[in-house]
Amino acid sequence: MQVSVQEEGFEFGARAEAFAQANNAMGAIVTFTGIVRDADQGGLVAMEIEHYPGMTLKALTEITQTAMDRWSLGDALVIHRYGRLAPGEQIMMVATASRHRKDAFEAAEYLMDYLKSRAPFWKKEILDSGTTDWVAAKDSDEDALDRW
Amino acid sequence: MQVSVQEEGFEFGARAEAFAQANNAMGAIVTFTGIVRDADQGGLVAMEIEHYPGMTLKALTEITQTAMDRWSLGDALVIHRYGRLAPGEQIMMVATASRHRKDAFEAAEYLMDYLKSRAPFWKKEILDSGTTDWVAAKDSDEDALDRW
Amino acid sequence: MDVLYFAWVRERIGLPRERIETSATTVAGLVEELRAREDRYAAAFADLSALRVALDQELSSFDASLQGVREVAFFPPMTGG
Amino acid sequence: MDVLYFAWVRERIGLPRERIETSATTVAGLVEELRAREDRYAAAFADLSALRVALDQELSSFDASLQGVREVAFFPPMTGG
Repeated sequence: MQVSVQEEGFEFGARAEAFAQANNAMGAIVTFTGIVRDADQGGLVAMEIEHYPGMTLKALTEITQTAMDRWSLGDALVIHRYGRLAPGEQIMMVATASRHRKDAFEAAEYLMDYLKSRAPFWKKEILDSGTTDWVAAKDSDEDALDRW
Repeated sequence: MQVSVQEEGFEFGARAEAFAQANNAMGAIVTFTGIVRDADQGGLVAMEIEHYPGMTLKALTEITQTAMDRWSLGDALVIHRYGRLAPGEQIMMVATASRHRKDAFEAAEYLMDYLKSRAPFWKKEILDSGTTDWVAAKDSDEDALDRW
Repeated sequence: MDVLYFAWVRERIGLPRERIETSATTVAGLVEELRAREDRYAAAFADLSALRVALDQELSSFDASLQGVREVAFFPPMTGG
Repeated sequence: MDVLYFAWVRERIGLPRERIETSATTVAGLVEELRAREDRYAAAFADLSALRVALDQELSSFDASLQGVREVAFFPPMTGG
């Protein structure tokens, strides 16, 4: 199990490859990567991600451990960045390895649903108009937790 | 949309990175990779994957196009190998890009469920005992299609 | 028409493809003809529930018509992914 | 105890953390004290349904007890991933 909260970027492809190689007895590898995309109204200059340093790693570790306990996983990886990110930059990734594709998929979706709504990160959009907007939590993200 | 049926190996990490970069306006990237794993009883020397050359690319293309039509995807990628593979080698991968993680996940699961049961590949396990076993289709794989 | 066999169907019959002249009008009729040929065909087609068929490279069914069909393929359930 | 604010709660109150001596026994009691302090606190805590609270870095609720708690954090619903 690998969990990282970091300001610096990470190489998604290289991390995904290393994870797949390390778990090549497993059969099924799922990855998810989140990328900073433009604001709905356009004009995004940067995304600032604030977090709660004392709590973040602990929360991510608990979420990941719960996934490891609940599904039959060989390994799980979570990386989440904070700080100022440009459009197109990778914000975070998760990866799961299992003998069964269903477990690998479900665990990755679980991790994403919990990272969205239960890990202490807050996103702020910096727009070229000079305005800034805190991204509002979506009801659909809260509702997604009902599945688990 | 990228679909490939090939004997040679592919670099999962490099392909995943290139796919994520090419779709970095999308927000959500999901990948799945299948790896040759040992037989349930152990002793796997190789996995031989037979396919139906005239039909395979057409079937994969239809499955992928259906996913593109059904979910809101920026792009989708499918690579599937045939021939003789050693344990630990990557057999196939799919990747999906969407503005929404739910679409990216569902489309990737749909692709996997259909590749499992509707693409003309057949796996044979070569064991160190000298015996060979055609991998039997699982009822659970057929049942997985009911979801869609 | 061309008839193709894959996986253990190919192994049981002992060849990957052959050219067959048939007056059968459905896949089921063709299967009956093949079964009557030799034991290895009878063995390969013993249990149709364990087989799938494709007509001109599209999955089809055993009650489908062979009219206009140029290529028939028989194989076990697929195990890709 | 230490009280921490994040995201727009931090911006509205104008500071990221402060040390507070309180006799409140629940989070809701602490919120009442803070609201009574100044308008910026009243504004930040106007709608509790838009806020979340963590006690000693674990998500909690507004009716939770403050007994033994060393760190309280207030923030909007999280938007990770």
